[in-house]
Amino acid sequence: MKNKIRIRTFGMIAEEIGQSKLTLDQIATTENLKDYLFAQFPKLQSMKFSIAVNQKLVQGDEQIPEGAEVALLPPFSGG
Amino acid sequence: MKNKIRIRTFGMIAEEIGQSKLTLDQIATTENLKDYLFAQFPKLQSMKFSIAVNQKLVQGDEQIPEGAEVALLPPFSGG
Amino acid sequence: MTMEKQRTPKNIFVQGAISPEKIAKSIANHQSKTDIGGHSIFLGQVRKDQKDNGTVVAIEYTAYEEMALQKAFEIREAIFAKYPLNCMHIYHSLGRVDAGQICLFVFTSSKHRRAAMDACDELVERIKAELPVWGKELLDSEEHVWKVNQ
Amino acid sequence: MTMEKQRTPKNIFVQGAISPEKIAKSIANHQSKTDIGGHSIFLGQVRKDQKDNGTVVAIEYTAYEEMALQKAFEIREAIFAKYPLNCMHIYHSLGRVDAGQICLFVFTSSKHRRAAMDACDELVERIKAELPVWGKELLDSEEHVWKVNQ
Repeated sequence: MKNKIRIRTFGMIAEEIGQSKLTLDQIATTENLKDYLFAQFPKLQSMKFSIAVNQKLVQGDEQIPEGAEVALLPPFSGG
Repeated sequence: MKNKIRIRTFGMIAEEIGQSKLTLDQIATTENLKDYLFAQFPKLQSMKFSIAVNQKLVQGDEQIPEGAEVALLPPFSGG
Repeated sequence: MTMEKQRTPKNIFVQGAISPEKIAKSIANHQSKTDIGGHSIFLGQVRKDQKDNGTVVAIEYTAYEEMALQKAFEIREAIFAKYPLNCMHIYHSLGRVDAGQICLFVFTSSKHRRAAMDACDELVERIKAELPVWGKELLDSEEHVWKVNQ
Repeated sequence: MTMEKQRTPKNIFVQGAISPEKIAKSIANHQSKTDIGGHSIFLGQVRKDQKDNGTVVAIEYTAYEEMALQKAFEIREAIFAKYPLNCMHIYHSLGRVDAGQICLFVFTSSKHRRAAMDACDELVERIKAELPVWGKELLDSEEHVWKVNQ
Protein backbone atom coordinates (compact mmCIF):
# COMPACT_ATOMS: atom_id res chain seq x y z
CA MET A 1 0.00 0.00 0.00
CA LYS A 2 1.56 3.24 -1.11
CA ASN A 3 1.38 6.19 1.24
CA LYS A 4 0.51 3.90 4.11
CA ILE A 5 2.57 2.27 6.80
CA ARG A 6 1.59 -0.82 8.71
CA ILE A 7 2.13 -0.69 12.46
CA ARG A 8 2.49 -3.83 14.54
CA THR A 9 2.47 -3.80 18.32
CA PHE A 10 3.53 -6.40 20.89
CA GLY A 11 3.44 -7.16 24.59
CA MET A 12 2.49 -4.35 26.91
CA ILE A 13 2.47 -1.86 24.01
CA ALA A 14 -0.20 -3.91 22.23
CA GLU A 15 -2.09 -4.07 25.50
CA GLU A 16 -1.94 -0.28 25.90
CA ILE A 17 -2.90 0.51 22.32
CA GLY A 18 -5.55 -2.19 22.29
CA GLN A 19 -4.72 -3.35 18.78
CA SER A 20 -1.86 -5.45 17.43
CA LYS A 21 -2.11 -4.08 13.88
CA LEU A 22 -2.82 -0.55 12.64
CA THR A 23 -2.57 1.11 9.24
CA LEU A 24 -1.51 4.76 9.22
CA ASP A 25 -0.98 7.34 6.52
CA GLN A 26 2.69 7.58 5.59
CA ILE A 27 4.83 9.25 8.26
CA ALA A 28 8.31 10.42 7.26
CA THR A 29 10.51 9.32 10.13
CA THR A 30 10.45 7.23 13.28
CA GLU A 31 10.62 10.36 15.46
CA ASN A 32 7.56 11.75 13.67
CA LEU A 33 5.82 8.43 14.30
CA LYS A 34 6.65 8.60 17.99
CA ASP A 35 5.24 12.13 18.21
CA TYR A 36 2.04 10.90 16.56
CA LEU A 37 1.76 7.88 18.87
CA PHE A 38 2.48 9.91 22.02
CA ALA A 39 -0.33 12.30 21.05
CA GLN A 40 -2.74 9.45 20.42
CA PHE A 41 -1.67 7.23 23.32
CA PRO A 42 -0.14 9.45 26.02
CA LYS A 43 0.71 6.49 28.27
CA LEU A 44 3.29 5.31 25.74
CA GLN A 45 5.47 8.25 26.79
CA SER A 46 6.32 6.47 30.03
CA MET A 47 6.81 3.06 28.43
CA LYS A 48 10.08 1.73 27.14
CA PHE A 49 10.06 0.40 23.59
CA SER A 50 12.21 0.04 20.49
CA ILE A 51 11.13 0.47 16.90
CA ALA A 52 11.83 -1.92 14.04
CA VAL A 53 11.33 -0.82 10.43
CA ASN A 54 10.89 -3.74 8.08
CA GLN A 55 12.13 -6.03 10.86
CA LYS A 56 15.35 -4.13 11.53
CA LEU A 57 15.80 -2.28 14.82
CA VAL A 58 16.35 1.44 14.24
CA GLN A 59 18.93 3.54 16.06
CA GLY A 60 17.92 7.16 16.59
CA ASP A 61 15.71 8.83 13.98
CA GLU A 62 15.32 6.98 10.68
CA GLN A 63 13.35 7.42 7.50
CA ILE A 64 10.32 5.19 7.10
CA PRO A 65 10.08 3.84 3.52
CA GLU A 66 6.71 3.83 1.79
CA GLY A 67 4.61 0.84 2.70
CA ALA A 68 6.95 -0.16 5.50
CA GLU A 69 6.07 -2.47 8.37
CA VAL A 70 6.91 -0.65 11.58
CA ALA A 71 6.88 -2.58 14.85
CA LEU A 72 6.74 -1.22 18.40
CA LEU A 73 8.75 -3.56 20.63
CA PRO A 74 8.76 -3.41 24.43
CA PRO A 75 11.83 -4.95 26.18
CA PHE A 76 12.26 -8.56 25.13
CA SER A 77 11.51 -11.20 27.75
CA GLY A 78 11.87 -14.54 26.04
CA GLY A 79 13.34 -17.65 27.58
CA MET B 1 45.22 -58.24 58.28
CA LYS B 2 48.09 -57.06 60.44
CA ASN B 3 51.49 -56.76 58.81
CA LYS B 4 49.90 -56.93 55.37
CA ILE B 5 48.84 -54.28 52.92
CA ARG B 6 46.28 -54.73 50.19
CA ILE B 7 47.23 -53.38 46.77
CA ARG B 8 44.60 -52.50 44.19
CA THR B 9 45.49 -51.68 40.61
CA PHE B 10 43.49 -50.04 37.83
CA GLY B 11 43.58 -49.29 34.13
CA MET B 12 46.87 -49.75 32.36
CA ILE B 13 48.65 -50.45 35.66
CA ALA B 14 46.33 -53.41 36.29
CA GLU B 15 46.97 -54.53 32.73
CA GLU B 16 50.75 -54.36 33.23
CA ILE B 17 50.76 -56.12 36.60
CA GLY B 18 48.21 -58.66 35.43
CA GLN B 19 46.25 -58.61 38.69
CA SER B 20 43.82 -56.08 40.12
CA LYS B 21 44.38 -57.14 43.74
CA LEU B 22 47.56 -58.18 45.56
CA THR B 23 48.41 -58.70 49.19
CA LEU B 24 51.95 -57.77 50.28
CA ASP B 25 53.83 -57.89 53.55
CA GLN B 26 53.75 -54.54 55.29
CA ILE B 27 55.88 -51.87 53.60
CA ALA B 28 56.70 -48.74 55.57
CA THR B 29 56.18 -45.91 53.09
CA THR B 30 54.85 -45.24 49.64
CA GLU B 31 58.39 -44.65 48.30
CA ASN B 32 59.43 -48.04 49.64
CA LEU B 33 56.39 -49.54 47.92
CA LYS B 34 57.37 -47.90 44.62
CA ASP B 35 60.89 -49.31 44.90
CA TYR B 36 59.43 -52.75 45.48
CA LEU B 37 57.03 -52.46 42.55
CA PHE B 38 59.67 -51.09 40.18
CA ALA B 39 61.88 -54.08 41.01
CA GLN B 40 59.04 -56.55 40.45
CA PHE B 41 57.47 -54.80 37.43
CA PRO B 42 60.19 -52.75 35.69
CA LYS B 43 57.78 -51.35 33.10
CA LEU B 44 55.98 -49.39 35.81
CA GLN B 45 59.01 -47.09 35.94
CA SER B 46 57.98 -45.51 32.66
CA MET B 47 54.27 -45.32 33.53
CA LYS B 48 52.58 -42.40 35.18
CA PHE B 49 50.51 -43.20 38.25
CA SER B 50 49.40 -41.79 41.58
CA ILE B 51 49.05 -43.65 44.84
CA ALA B 52 46.07 -43.56 47.18
CA VAL B 53 46.35 -44.87 50.73
CA ASN B 54 43.00 -45.76 52.21
CA GLN B 55 41.34 -43.88 49.34
CA LYS B 56 43.24 -40.64 49.84
CA LEU B 57 45.76 -39.50 47.24
CA VAL B 58 49.23 -39.17 48.73
CA GLN B 59 51.60 -36.29 48.04
CA GLY B 60 55.28 -37.23 48.12
CA ASP B 61 56.39 -39.98 50.48
CA GLU B 62 53.87 -41.07 53.11
CA GLN B 63 53.66 -43.70 55.81
CA ILE B 64 51.49 -46.72 55.00
CA PRO B 65 49.40 -47.72 58.05
CA GLU B 66 49.12 -51.39 58.93
CA GLY B 67 46.47 -53.18 56.93
CA ALA B 68 46.04 -50.25 54.57
CA GLU B 69 44.44 -50.42 51.14
CA VAL B 70 46.91 -48.93 48.67
CA ALA B 71 45.76 -48.17 45.15
CA LEU B 72 47.88 -47.57 42.05
CA LEU B 73 46.03 -45.07 39.87
CA PRO B 74 47.03 -44.22 36.31
CA PRO B 75 45.84 -40.82 34.99
CA PHE B 76 42.06 -40.55 35.27
CA SER B 77 40.11 -40.62 32.02
CA GLY B 78 36.46 -40.60 32.98
CA GLY B 79 33.73 -38.74 31.12
CA MET C 1 34.34 -22.74 -6.32
CA THR C 2 33.34 -24.78 -3.31
CA MET C 3 29.76 -25.80 -2.71
CA GLU C 4 28.69 -24.83 0.77
CA LYS C 5 25.51 -25.95 2.34
CA GLN C 6 23.29 -22.88 2.35
CA ARG C 7 21.52 -22.56 5.66
CA THR C 8 18.18 -20.75 5.80
CA PRO C 9 16.05 -19.57 8.73
CA LYS C 10 14.21 -22.46 10.32
CA ASN C 11 11.36 -22.46 12.74
CA ILE C 12 12.37 -22.37 16.39
CA PHE C 13 8.87 -21.95 17.79
CA VAL C 14 6.78 -24.73 19.28
CA GLN C 15 3.22 -24.32 20.52
CA GLY C 16 3.00 -24.70 24.30
CA ALA C 17 5.49 -26.42 26.59
CA ILE C 18 8.50 -28.41 25.36
CA SER C 19 8.15 -32.02 26.56
CA PRO C 20 10.93 -34.12 28.10
CA GLU C 21 10.15 -36.69 25.39
CA LYS C 22 10.96 -34.16 22.66
CA ILE C 23 14.29 -33.51 24.39
CA ALA C 24 15.01 -37.25 24.65
CA LYS C 25 14.21 -37.69 20.96
CA SER C 26 16.52 -34.84 20.03
CA ILE C 27 19.34 -36.41 22.09
CA ALA C 28 18.72 -39.85 20.57
CA ASN C 29 18.90 -38.35 17.06
CA HIS C 30 22.58 -37.61 17.69
CA GLN C 31 23.67 -41.18 18.35
CA SER C 32 24.57 -41.68 14.70
CA LYS C 33 26.86 -38.62 14.82
CA THR C 34 29.89 -40.41 16.19
CA ASP C 35 32.27 -37.47 15.89
CA ILE C 36 30.42 -35.71 18.72
CA GLY C 37 32.05 -35.99 22.15
CA GLY C 38 29.98 -33.54 24.18
CA HIS C 39 26.50 -32.06 24.26
CA SER C 40 25.52 -28.99 26.23
CA ILE C 41 21.85 -28.35 26.93
CA PHE C 42 20.08 -25.43 28.55
CA LEU C 43 16.43 -25.66 29.57
CA GLY C 44 14.35 -22.71 30.71
CA GLN C 45 11.52 -23.64 33.08
CA VAL C 46 8.61 -21.44 34.17
CA ARG C 47 8.85 -20.46 37.85
CA LYS C 48 5.91 -20.12 40.21
CA ASP C 49 7.10 -16.69 41.38
CA GLN C 50 5.27 -14.62 43.97
CA LYS C 51 4.22 -11.23 42.60
CA ASP C 52 2.49 -8.32 44.34
CA ASN C 53 -0.91 -9.38 43.02
CA GLY C 54 -0.64 -13.14 43.09
CA THR C 55 1.39 -16.22 42.17
CA VAL C 56 2.55 -17.01 38.64
CA VAL C 57 0.67 -20.03 37.30
CA ALA C 58 1.84 -19.84 33.68
CA ILE C 59 3.58 -17.67 31.11
CA GLU C 60 1.94 -16.87 27.81
CA TYR C 61 4.55 -16.20 25.13
CA THR C 62 4.10 -14.09 22.03
CA ALA C 63 6.70 -13.15 19.42
CA TYR C 64 7.24 -10.98 16.40
CA GLU C 65 7.76 -14.24 14.59
CA GLU C 66 9.20 -13.16 11.23
CA MET C 67 11.77 -10.91 12.87
CA ALA C 68 12.54 -13.46 15.62
CA LEU C 69 13.23 -16.21 13.09
CA GLN C 70 15.50 -13.95 11.05
CA LYS C 71 17.35 -12.87 14.21
CA ALA C 72 17.64 -16.47 15.44
CA PHE C 73 19.14 -17.35 12.06
CA GLU C 74 21.71 -14.55 12.35
CA ILE C 75 22.64 -15.61 15.88
CA ARG C 76 22.90 -19.23 14.73
CA GLU C 77 25.23 -18.34 11.87
CA ALA C 78 27.40 -16.19 14.13
CA ILE C 79 27.75 -18.96 16.72
CA PHE C 80 28.52 -21.56 14.05
CA ALA C 81 31.24 -19.24 12.71
CA LYS C 82 32.71 -18.68 16.17
CA TYR C 83 32.81 -22.23 17.60
CA PRO C 84 33.67 -25.63 16.07
CA LEU C 85 30.20 -27.14 16.50
CA ASN C 86 28.69 -30.24 14.99
CA CYS C 87 25.09 -29.33 15.77
CA MET C 88 22.94 -26.57 17.22
CA HIS C 89 19.23 -26.60 18.01
CA ILE C 90 16.99 -23.89 19.45
CA TYR C 91 13.35 -24.33 20.50
CA HIS C 92 11.23 -21.66 22.18
CA SER C 93 7.62 -21.96 23.28
CA LEU C 94 4.77 -19.77 22.09
CA GLY C 95 1.40 -19.63 23.85
CA ARG C 96 0.80 -20.91 27.34
CA VAL C 97 3.44 -22.75 29.38
CA ASP C 98 2.47 -23.71 32.94
CA ALA C 99 4.76 -23.27 35.95
CA GLY C 100 7.15 -26.25 36.11
CA GLN C 101 7.11 -26.78 32.36
CA ILE C 102 9.90 -26.07 29.88
CA CYS C 103 9.75 -23.03 27.59
CA LEU C 104 13.29 -22.92 26.11
CA PHE C 105 15.54 -25.73 24.87
CA VAL C 106 19.01 -24.90 23.55
CA PHE C 107 21.24 -27.79 22.44
CA THR C 108 24.82 -27.63 21.14
CA SER C 109 27.20 -30.46 20.25
CA SER C 110 30.90 -30.57 19.48
CA LYS C 111 33.89 -32.90 19.32
CA HIS C 112 35.40 -31.50 22.53
CA ARG C 113 33.23 -30.25 25.35
CA ARG C 114 34.45 -26.64 25.64
CA ALA C 115 32.99 -25.47 22.31
CA ALA C 116 29.54 -26.93 23.05
CA MET C 117 29.49 -25.42 26.55
CA ASP C 118 30.64 -21.95 25.53
CA ALA C 119 28.36 -21.86 22.50
CA CYS C 120 25.36 -22.92 24.59
CA ASP C 121 26.05 -20.16 27.13
CA GLU C 122 26.36 -17.51 24.46
CA LEU C 123 23.27 -18.72 22.61
CA VAL C 124 21.12 -18.51 25.72
CA GLU C 125 22.32 -14.98 26.50
CA ARG C 126 21.73 -13.82 22.94
CA ILE C 127 18.31 -15.47 22.67
CA LYS C 128 17.12 -13.74 25.83
CA ALA C 129 18.57 -10.36 24.84
CA GLU C 130 17.89 -10.24 21.11
CA LEU C 131 14.82 -12.24 20.16
CA PRO C 132 11.58 -10.23 19.98
CA VAL C 133 9.65 -12.53 22.31
CA TRP C 134 7.50 -11.51 25.27
CA GLY C 135 6.30 -13.41 28.30
CA LYS C 136 3.06 -12.48 30.01
CA GLU C 137 3.06 -13.93 33.51
CA LEU C 138 -0.44 -15.12 34.38
CA LEU C 139 -1.30 -14.96 38.08
CA ASP C 140 -3.66 -17.07 40.17
CA SER C 141 -5.59 -13.83 40.85
CA GLU C 142 -6.51 -13.65 37.14
CA GLU C 143 -4.26 -10.60 36.84
CA HIS C 144 -1.03 -10.60 34.86
CA VAL C 145 2.37 -8.93 34.79
CA TRP C 146 4.78 -8.61 31.91
CA LYS C 147 7.93 -10.67 32.42
CA VAL C 148 11.17 -8.71 32.75
CA ASN C 149 14.45 -10.42 31.85
CA GLN C 150 17.41 -9.92 34.15
CA MET D 1 19.62 -25.30 66.37
CA THR D 2 18.56 -25.77 62.77
CA MET D 3 17.98 -29.18 61.30
CA GLU D 4 19.95 -29.57 58.11
CA LYS D 5 19.44 -32.39 55.72
CA GLN D 6 22.52 -34.57 56.03
CA ARG D 7 23.73 -35.59 52.61
CA THR D 8 25.65 -38.84 52.18
CA PRO D 9 27.54 -40.30 49.19
CA LYS D 10 25.16 -41.69 46.63
CA ASN D 11 25.79 -43.93 43.69
CA ILE D 12 26.66 -42.12 40.48
CA PHE D 13 27.49 -45.22 38.44
CA VAL D 14 25.19 -46.86 35.94
CA GLN D 15 25.98 -50.05 34.08
CA GLY D 16 26.45 -49.43 30.35
CA ALA D 17 25.23 -46.43 28.35
CA ILE D 18 22.91 -43.75 29.74
CA SER D 19 19.69 -43.75 27.71
CA PRO D 20 17.90 -40.66 26.40
CA GLU D 21 14.81 -41.99 28.22
CA LYS D 22 16.63 -41.85 31.55
CA ILE D 23 17.54 -38.24 30.81
CA ALA D 24 13.94 -37.42 29.90
CA LYS D 25 12.71 -39.01 33.11
CA SER D 26 15.21 -37.03 35.14
CA ILE D 27 14.05 -33.78 33.48
CA ALA D 28 10.38 -34.67 34.01
CA ASN D 29 11.05 -35.30 37.71
CA HIS D 30 11.79 -31.59 38.09
CA GLN D 31 8.42 -30.31 36.91
CA SER D 32 7.10 -30.24 40.46
CA LYS D 33 10.03 -28.05 41.55
CA THR D 34 8.50 -24.75 40.53
CA ASP D 35 11.22 -22.56 42.01
CA ILE D 36 13.62 -23.76 39.30
CA GLY D 37 14.07 -21.38 36.34
CA GLY D 38 16.97 -22.99 34.50
CA HIS D 39 18.55 -26.40 33.99
CA SER D 40 22.01 -26.96 32.60
CA ILE D 41 22.92 -30.39 31.25
CA PHE D 42 26.17 -31.81 29.97
CA LEU D 43 26.30 -35.14 28.15
CA GLY D 44 29.49 -36.95 27.26
CA GLN D 45 29.21 -39.15 24.17
CA VAL D 46 31.68 -41.78 22.98
CA ARG D 47 33.45 -40.74 19.78
CA LYS D 48 34.40 -43.09 16.96
CA ASP D 49 37.96 -41.73 16.89
CA GLN D 50 40.61 -42.97 14.50
CA LYS D 51 43.64 -44.37 16.33
CA ASP D 52 46.91 -45.73 14.94
CA ASN D 53 45.71 -49.31 15.19
CA GLY D 54 42.03 -48.95 14.33
CA THR D 55 38.78 -47.13 14.96
CA VAL D 56 37.18 -46.78 18.39
CA VAL D 57 33.99 -48.85 18.55
CA ALA D 58 33.34 -48.54 22.30
CA ILE D 59 34.81 -47.47 25.60
CA GLU D 60 34.90 -49.83 28.55
CA TYR D 61 34.87 -47.90 31.82
CA THR D 62 36.25 -49.07 35.14
CA ALA D 63 36.49 -47.15 38.40
CA TYR D 64 37.92 -47.34 41.89
CA GLU D 65 34.32 -47.18 42.98
CA GLU D 66 34.56 -46.55 46.72
CA MET D 67 37.05 -43.72 46.24
CA ALA D 68 35.17 -42.29 43.25
CA LEU D 69 31.89 -42.14 45.18
CA GLN D 70 33.55 -40.44 48.12
CA LYS D 71 35.26 -37.94 45.80
CA ALA D 72 32.01 -37.31 43.88
CA PHE D 73 30.35 -36.60 47.22
CA GLU D 74 33.06 -34.08 48.17
CA ILE D 75 32.79 -32.35 44.78
CA ARG D 76 29.01 -32.30 45.10
CA GLU D 77 29.16 -30.70 48.55
CA ALA D 78 31.69 -28.10 47.37
CA ILE D 79 29.56 -27.13 44.37
CA PHE D 80 26.40 -26.94 46.49
CA ALA D 81 28.27 -24.63 48.88
CA LYS D 82 29.55 -22.43 46.06
CA TYR D 83 26.42 -21.94 43.92
CA PRO D 84 22.74 -21.38 44.81
CA LEU D 85 21.48 -24.63 43.28
CA ASN D 86 18.16 -26.38 43.67
CA CYS D 87 19.35 -29.73 42.33
CA MET D 88 22.43 -31.56 41.11
CA HIS D 89 22.70 -34.99 39.51
CA ILE D 90 25.74 -36.91 38.26
CA TYR D 91 25.66 -40.20 36.35
CA HIS D 92 28.69 -41.94 34.90
CA SER D 93 28.76 -45.22 32.97
CA LEU D 94 30.71 -48.30 33.95
CA GLY D 95 31.35 -51.17 31.56
CA ARG D 96 30.90 -50.94 27.82
CA VAL D 97 29.48 -47.89 26.06
CA ASP D 98 29.37 -48.01 22.27
CA ALA D 99 30.40 -45.11 20.03
CA GLY D 100 27.47 -42.68 19.74
CA GLN D 101 26.12 -43.56 23.17
CA ILE D 102 26.16 -41.41 26.29
CA CYS D 103 28.62 -42.14 29.11
CA LEU D 104 28.28 -39.03 31.33
CA PHE D 105 25.19 -37.06 32.38
CA VAL D 106 25.60 -33.99 34.59
CA PHE D 107 22.47 -32.02 35.49
CA THR D 108 22.21 -28.83 37.56
CA SER D 109 19.18 -26.65 38.30
CA SER D 110 18.79 -23.22 39.84
CA LYS D 111 16.40 -20.29 40.15
CA HIS D 112 18.41 -18.12 37.75
CA ARG D 113 20.34 -19.63 34.87
CA ARG D 114 23.87 -18.44 35.69
CA ALA D 115 24.31 -20.65 38.78
CA ALA D 116 23.17 -23.80 36.97
CA MET D 117 25.43 -23.10 33.98
CA ASP D 118 28.54 -22.26 35.99
CA ALA D 119 28.02 -25.18 38.37
CA CYS D 120 27.56 -27.61 35.47
CA ASP D 121 30.80 -26.40 33.85
CA GLU D 122 32.77 -26.76 37.05
CA LEU D 123 31.27 -30.17 37.83
CA VAL D 124 32.25 -31.57 34.44
CA GLU D 125 35.82 -30.29 34.78
CA ARG D 126 36.18 -31.69 38.28
CA ILE D 127 34.60 -35.05 37.41
CA LYS D 128 37.05 -35.53 34.53
CA ALA D 129 40.06 -34.40 36.56
CA GLU D 130 39.37 -35.91 39.98
CA LEU D 131 37.29 -39.09 39.73
CA PRO D 132 39.32 -42.32 39.62
CA VAL D 133 37.65 -43.63 36.46
CA TRP D 134 39.37 -45.08 33.40
CA GLY D 135 38.25 -45.54 29.84
CA LYS D 136 39.63 -48.33 27.70
CA GLU D 137 39.01 -47.52 24.05
CA LEU D 138 38.16 -50.70 22.18
CA LEU D 139 39.17 -50.70 18.51
CA ASP D 140 37.67 -52.49 15.54
CA SER D 141 41.03 -54.28 15.19
CA GLU D 142 40.40 -56.02 18.55
CA GLU D 143 43.23 -53.95 20.01
CA HIS D 144 42.69 -51.26 22.62
CA VAL D 145 44.19 -47.99 23.82
CA TRP D 146 43.77 -46.29 27.16
CA LYS D 147 41.78 -43.08 26.92
CA VAL D 148 43.66 -39.89 27.76
CA ASN D 149 41.69 -36.85 28.96
CA GLN D 150 42.64 -33.47 27.58
